[in-house]
Amino acid sequence: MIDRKSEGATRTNKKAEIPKDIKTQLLYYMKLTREIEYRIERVLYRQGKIVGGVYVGRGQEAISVGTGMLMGENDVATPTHRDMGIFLLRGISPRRIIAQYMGRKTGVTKGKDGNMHMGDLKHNIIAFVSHLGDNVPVAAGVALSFKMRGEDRVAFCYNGEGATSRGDWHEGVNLAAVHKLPVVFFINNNQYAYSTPMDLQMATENVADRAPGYSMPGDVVDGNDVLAVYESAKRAVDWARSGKGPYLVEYKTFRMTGHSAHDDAGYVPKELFEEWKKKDPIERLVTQMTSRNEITNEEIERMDNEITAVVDDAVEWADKSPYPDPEDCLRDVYYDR
Amino acid sequence: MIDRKSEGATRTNKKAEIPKDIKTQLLYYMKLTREIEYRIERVLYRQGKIVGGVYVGRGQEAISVGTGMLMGENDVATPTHRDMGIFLLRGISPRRIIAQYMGRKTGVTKGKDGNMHMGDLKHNIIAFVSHLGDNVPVAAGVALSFKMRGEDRVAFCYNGEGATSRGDWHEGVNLAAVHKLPVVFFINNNQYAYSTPMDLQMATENVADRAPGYSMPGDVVDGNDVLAVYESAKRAVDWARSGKGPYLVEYKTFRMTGHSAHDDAGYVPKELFEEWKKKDPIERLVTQMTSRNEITNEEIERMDNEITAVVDDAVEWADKSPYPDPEDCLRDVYYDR
Amino acid sequence: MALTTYLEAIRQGIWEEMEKDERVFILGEDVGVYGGAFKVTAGMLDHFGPQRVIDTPISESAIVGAAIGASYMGMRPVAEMQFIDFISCAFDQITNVAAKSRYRWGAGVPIVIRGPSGGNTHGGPFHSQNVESYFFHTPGLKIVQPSTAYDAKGLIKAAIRDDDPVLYLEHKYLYRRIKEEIPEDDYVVPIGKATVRRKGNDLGIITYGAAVYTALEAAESLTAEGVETEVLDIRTILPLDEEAVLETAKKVSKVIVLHEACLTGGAGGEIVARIAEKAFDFLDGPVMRVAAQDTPVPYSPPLEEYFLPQTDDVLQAARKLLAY
Amino acid sequence: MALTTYLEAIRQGIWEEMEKDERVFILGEDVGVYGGAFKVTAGMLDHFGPQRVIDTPISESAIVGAAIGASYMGMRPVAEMQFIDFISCAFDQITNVAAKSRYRWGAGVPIVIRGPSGGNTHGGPFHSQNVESYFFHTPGLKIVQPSTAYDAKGLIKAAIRDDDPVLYLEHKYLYRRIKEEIPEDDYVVPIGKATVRRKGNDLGIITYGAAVYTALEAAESLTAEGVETEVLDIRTILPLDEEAVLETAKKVSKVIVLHEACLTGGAGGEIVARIAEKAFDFLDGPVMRVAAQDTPVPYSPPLEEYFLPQTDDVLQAARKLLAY
Ligand SMILES: Cc1ncc(C[n+]2csc(CCOP(=O)(O)OP(=O)(O)O)c2C)c(N)n1
Ligand SMILES: Cc1ncc(C[n+]2csc(CCOP(=O)(O)OP(=O)(O)O)c2C)c(N)n1
Ligand SMILES: [Mg+2]
Ligand SMILES: [Mg+2]
Repeated sequence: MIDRKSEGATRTNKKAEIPKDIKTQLLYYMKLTREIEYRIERVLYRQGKIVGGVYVGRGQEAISVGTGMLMGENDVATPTHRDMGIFLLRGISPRRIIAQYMGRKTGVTKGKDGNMHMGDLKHNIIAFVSHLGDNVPVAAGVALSFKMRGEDRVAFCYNGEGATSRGDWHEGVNLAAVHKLPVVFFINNNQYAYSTPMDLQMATENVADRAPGYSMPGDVVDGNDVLAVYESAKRAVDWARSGKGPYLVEYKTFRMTGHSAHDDAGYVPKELFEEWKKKDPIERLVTQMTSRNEITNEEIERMDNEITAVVDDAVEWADKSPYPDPEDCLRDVYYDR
Repeated sequence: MIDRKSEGATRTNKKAEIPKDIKTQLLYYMKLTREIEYRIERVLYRQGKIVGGVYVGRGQEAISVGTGMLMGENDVATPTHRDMGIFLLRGISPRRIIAQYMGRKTGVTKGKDGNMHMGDLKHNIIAFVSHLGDNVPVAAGVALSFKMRGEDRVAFCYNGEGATSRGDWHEGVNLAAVHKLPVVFFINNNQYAYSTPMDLQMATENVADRAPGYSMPGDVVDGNDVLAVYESAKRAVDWARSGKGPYLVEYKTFRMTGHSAHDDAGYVPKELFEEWKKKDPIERLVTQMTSRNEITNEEIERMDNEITAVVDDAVEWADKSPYPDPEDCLRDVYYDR
Repeated sequence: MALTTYLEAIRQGIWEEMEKDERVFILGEDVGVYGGAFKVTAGMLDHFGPQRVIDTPISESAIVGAAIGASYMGMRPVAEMQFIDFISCAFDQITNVAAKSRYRWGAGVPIVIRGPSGGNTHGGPFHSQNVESYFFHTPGLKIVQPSTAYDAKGLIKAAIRDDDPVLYLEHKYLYRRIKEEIPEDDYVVPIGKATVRRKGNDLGIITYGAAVYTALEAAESLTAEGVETEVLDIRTILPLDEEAVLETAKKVSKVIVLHEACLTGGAGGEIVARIAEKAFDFLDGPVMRVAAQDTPVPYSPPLEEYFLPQTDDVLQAARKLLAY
Repeated sequence: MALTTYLEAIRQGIWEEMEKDERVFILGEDVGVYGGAFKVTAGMLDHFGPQRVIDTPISESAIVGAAIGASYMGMRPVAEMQFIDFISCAFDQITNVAAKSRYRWGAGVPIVIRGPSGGNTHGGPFHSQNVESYFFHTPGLKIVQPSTAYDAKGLIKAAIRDDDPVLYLEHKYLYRRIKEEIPEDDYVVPIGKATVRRKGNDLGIITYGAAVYTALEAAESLTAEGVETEVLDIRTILPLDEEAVLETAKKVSKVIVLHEACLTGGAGGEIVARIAEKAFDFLDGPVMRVAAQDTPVPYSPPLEEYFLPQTDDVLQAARKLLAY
């Protein structure tokens, strides 16, 4: 579970170089992510206020937040179902997000789609479709347009390890590799795909072991260490931005919940939860920052309170928001119809 | 263009061990393959007697013949469009093959399908579908049934390098790797997929570079040296047969024609044809065998004459064969209908 | 006798066939330890072992392709799509490899592909689809969709024993809502045979799947108006039981075709076309269709309700038709 | 003015749009150096360069997926399927990603997917298909199939300018067989509009693609019997020009729906259903369908001939209908 392979692996010393304000932001967004997902999964869902299923990234917040922090204004993300941090970092408001989960007209997709299936081109986020792996050729196409137009932009493509078994994953990665497209493939390897463990998903130990098959660098990084995530993402994004082609970074992590809100994860050995609880990415950053006097307990408390307030407000706002009008069903099938 | 990687690479010394009668058979089937394809592409097609398109494996005969010789009675092949040798080795008669190309009722598929789209479960050959890569999950399923039933059988799965870009290729190989299925993936890398050269097809130098991404051995072998093909295939088939899982062997070769009979391959640099002509697999085996006194010119002549006779007979027989009855169109959509 | 749910009926059917025939096996995502996303294969891994209950990678195309390959070798695979929506990823293997195989070269493909389909559960655009119409144009394929627990069991058994590829479409809204007594002994419901769920002479509703209940509800409420409605559950969508369709049409002379899939390009068009051509002389009014809106399946409850064909929509069409 | 082939008309249309709009680009297998398997993109690599004429790996799903991604970023990709049959490999990206995108989250997908379709060239089961019916059940998608060189050019231009995903189905049998004078200046043929190819009052044939010629031939031969046949070329299969369909149906009262795709689940069922419901009072006989057999496309000439709907089949249906 440490950095490995290719350029700059095990540059743990570099962590010291991440400025304090970046760390503070990382902490803030990880906490905000956790709180929003907590509210959705453990409060609103249980109150019956969420429409449909719920998937969260508890314990994996370092990945979407640590990588998403690297997104420049014009970079584009294709997040998947455990990447709440991306939406928050890209400025999608908690209000619209909660409304999305509640199926309201004010949600990101106006009630047309639900939960993580949200996207907004104004925020450079492409909406996830359920079909895993489908976002890989799409991200390649996004990057293709950047390359064609000579733009200084990178596509951030997210997937779980299970999604890499899809044919579309292979086709999309290969296309990106052949045309040296500016896209980074971020893999959250939380070791399970629903109930399916790694060894029933692939024959290799790491997803990154596939990278050489596309002449592409592939790093394996501790996904519960947000600073390592940040640094590795920077390395990968710089590579892609400089025209060298795609890059794959695999983050080892663990899904600290069931697959979705209705799954008790009975198939996961209890010890694994205990083991990974100790590696909680938020706790780790807090410990590191406090031990370096980069943040005080007071500041943390203030942060927590702010987040609670933001999420309270979002829930309240969303709960008051109207549902779409039934006839909205017919809108937007085609342009201008 | 020499053996590389993994166990047993560069065992050229071993070639001496291939018995003379095997070599003679290899020569015979390569010559038969070439003659049948010559007749189809250069004679019958030009006479307008072939229905539809024609794809041949001229210059690549060593691959289907050298690997196909390793098929045991109960092994099963999923050949692709340049693997005529497999059909001949498996005992599909030249008569039925020519009739197939002529769209006759006596053809392997009774006129329902054409050219290389022939298969016959009695001969353990699964018919190719045009859609490249589709045969990979199918071959994995064949091997899965062998494993489930504890049978000593291996699936021989054939594809060109271009087909490996398909999602189904990835899905099928991955499934085989995860379940350690007895299947060998033989790749004819003739450096072009229609007009598309290797560097627009994949970012790696070899298809075999992808094998480690599935924890599977991957060899690169001179595909124009039938003895090297035979030996490498034996290594791979033994591996799969012994329960160690899938194996990939990539044969470097060259398509000594256009993609199909109507393509003049104007996009291929002329020098390449000249270069590869020198590596002709049939000439090479003849030279080797004659220099070792394993075959005489007389024997070769006799072989050639026999082949001419066999193919003459096949053409004549096929040409006299009836077309299917129009109403046969309605047969065999469902069982017993 | 105890009541058996629609879901349990499917499970029983598969289980019994696996007991009886060792060529039958299961493959799919999370069908093993987890017993499938909806628990249709619960307990099977323990009972039949990992050789016959195979958890696969997330590879729908390879799931179907591998099922085809195994079937060539004499096996009878039952492949699960975790949600039937994901069958789109296996579209090529199904329509090109499986469906055409017997025709092209005489090699039958006795596989079953099954999975939870249908809406009304707020699953949104990717967890609510009815996919039968996407596969309906595929000679060589069979498509069934049971509406009752009895049929669910009888049809899954028939599908497993069938020598051709069968899409078995379960409606997830019915999984636990439908319960009935079903025989304990072995039986099959023949593929290709429709059944009359309710007899009537004034009006006919031809339908299948969960929409059968919408039709029955409409029929019930029409009784109050003195209208006797026949409800024909076609059960098998491909090959269509044209005889039964025409029989109902000729008898009632006024027909509504109802399905949960969206209107345009739905299987309903084919049913109407058969009636319009072959029972034309018997018709006392236009053949009407009631179906979902021509949009993707929306997520939010008011939208989904508007999207799906409701009993009121059927009643409205019925009244229009009856007034004819 | 010189005669322009159907194929050349498509090529001109793409070429002109690429000249006019730098957002337009081409991707597909062998579209570059080779100019496409049928030479539809011949010369484009030289003229527009490898940045805008992109040879891809054999990855239909990625071709479409990448087109979608680029379109999100403001581009207007034209993706080629080498044979339209291979579109099955991209079925998921088309139906789930492209078609639902605007509806789900407001992001339009202005892409064109085009390729050679249709039979009558002894291409066998995988090089002869008509795939429109597989995609016809997909709200959000548009499907066009030109029958003339004029329409081929006008529709490809309209497709490229359209803000939604368009399947543009070329009939390869027409590529070099159809030639006509077409305007040199810029024009579009609007998507969604049918056109009457021949006027008549006694009988109507509603059709599209290569079957238009079968219909015209039948119509011609019916003249000898004093029957004036209207031939409606619907051109756009989705969204259907219902108005034009009903207009013809109401006018002639006797309608045949004809297509080259096989019968069951074909687009014809939908057309019949619309007529049967909305023009019922005007019909003087059943709406009949003539289509290919319900089998895969067979290879051998006598089989393929039997498989495809022939002029005689149309005449037979016409006589039956006229006798009504
Ligand atoms: C093509 C497809 N098949 C199946 C599913 C159902 N499904 C949803 S999430 C999931 C597991 C995903 O695992 P992974 O990619 O590792 O992501 P994780 O949930 O672990 O983050 C599955 C099988 C799907 N969404 N898409
Ligand atoms: C899915 C799919 N896409 C496109 C084609 C059209 N096609 C037929 S052969 C071919 C090139 C195949 O190249 P390769 O796999 O390298 O085999 P080779 O012909 O060189 O032996 C293409 C693109 C196809 N058959 N299937
Ligand atoms: Mg996972
Ligand atoms: Mg090749």
